[in-house]
Amino acid sequence: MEISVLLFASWSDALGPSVTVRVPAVATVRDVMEAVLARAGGRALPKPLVAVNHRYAKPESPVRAGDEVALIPPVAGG
Amino acid sequence: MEISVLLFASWSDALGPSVTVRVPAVATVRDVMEAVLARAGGRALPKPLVAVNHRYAKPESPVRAGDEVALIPPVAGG
Amino acid sequence: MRTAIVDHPLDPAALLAEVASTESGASTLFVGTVRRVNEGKLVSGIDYSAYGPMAESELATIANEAASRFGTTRIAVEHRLGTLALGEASIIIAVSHERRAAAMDAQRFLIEEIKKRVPVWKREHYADGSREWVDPTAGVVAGGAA
Amino acid sequence: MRTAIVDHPLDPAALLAEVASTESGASTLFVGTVRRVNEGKLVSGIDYSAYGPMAESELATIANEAASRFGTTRIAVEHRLGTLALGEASIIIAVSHERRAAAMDAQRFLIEEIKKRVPVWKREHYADGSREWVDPTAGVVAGGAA
Repeated sequence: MEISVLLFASWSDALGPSVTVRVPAVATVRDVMEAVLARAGGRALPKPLVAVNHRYAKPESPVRAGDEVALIPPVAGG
Repeated sequence: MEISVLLFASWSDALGPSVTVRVPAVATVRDVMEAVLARAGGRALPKPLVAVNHRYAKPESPVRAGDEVALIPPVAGG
Repeated sequence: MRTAIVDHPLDPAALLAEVASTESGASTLFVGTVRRVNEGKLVSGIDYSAYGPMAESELATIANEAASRFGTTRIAVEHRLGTLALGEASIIIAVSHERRAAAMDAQRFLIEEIKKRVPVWKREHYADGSREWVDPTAGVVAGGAA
Repeated sequence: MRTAIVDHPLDPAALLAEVASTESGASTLFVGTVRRVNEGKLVSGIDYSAYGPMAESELATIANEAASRFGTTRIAVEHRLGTLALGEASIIIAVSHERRAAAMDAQRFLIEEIKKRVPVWKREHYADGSREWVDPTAGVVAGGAA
């Protein structure tokens, strides 16, 4: 299936505000992350976390068609 | 010598804003405190500290003629 | 750095502005207010009184201690005296610092030391018409009576 | 209780008033501001951006955690986005509580959790014209690159 992944900060600068990646029909956060990392090529970008439907998700969490997936680079709010 | 001692809060309510007590010419904070306590008689008043010239003083600190002496009941500012 | 014992209503925004600086990453404000219920009793107001000259010098001493301990002179403290209604502010402490942790540490140090050391007293007025001097040591120190 | 991501200048006095209550003995305000110097570099301003919907939900979650952990719902938090000049406030946290210790504990919990979890990013503009995304984990985590 295809998953659109939202990108922010330095990731957005490098790859645009989102990328669409292809992952197996039964996929995890780790699968999505690896597919996005492949797009980053050799660029030095800070290690991100992943959010699914606005919540931080573990690498082994499932990703389903229609989920809102986002890469969260190190946050610096406050 | 005579020492005038400033009183506050419940002590002031009980004995007025100041009392003058007689202590030996070479006197300590403890001497002054005891003289004031004698004035309080049997009244239940909260245990005070003593300040000499606007600083908290130990029982063994000297008190000299002209010092500004005050009884400081438990403080409750803030 | 400024500390004062005053007899007018306190202005939190003014104190915050007073300590602000482009060198600071964080500012904190502590506001102590008159609470409706204390120790289970309904409070209708509080009279604050002080041993004025000593209260001023002790406040200044505590602010100096905070400055050297936490590394900022951007400190402003005002303690109000007189009769305060419910919800009114009796003290405002403003601290500004490059680093947030130090700003918060200084805030806590200041209020705790002020509560312990500054010769200010409060007499609570209760809804039933009675009044009482507040003694934070009552029930803590055995045989507190003179 | 109210948390918001906003794009207008913040008003500390308004947030303080919002949490005030005659049930409270203490209110605290935390204000995060744009600092002139960061890591030795001269800053001229900061762009704040966010993953909006998640930032809002994460802020609300943290405020709920603070409420149940410290026992007060009198919490207001605003985080500002956009381009901020030196000295401008990026975040204000207001907490009011019966007890001062809990008000201060809640303040610290809120800012520390927000810094760790809310998806907001800042790009600092430096006096030399350069810009950089701030990465608080840089130099902490080995091999941080993707």
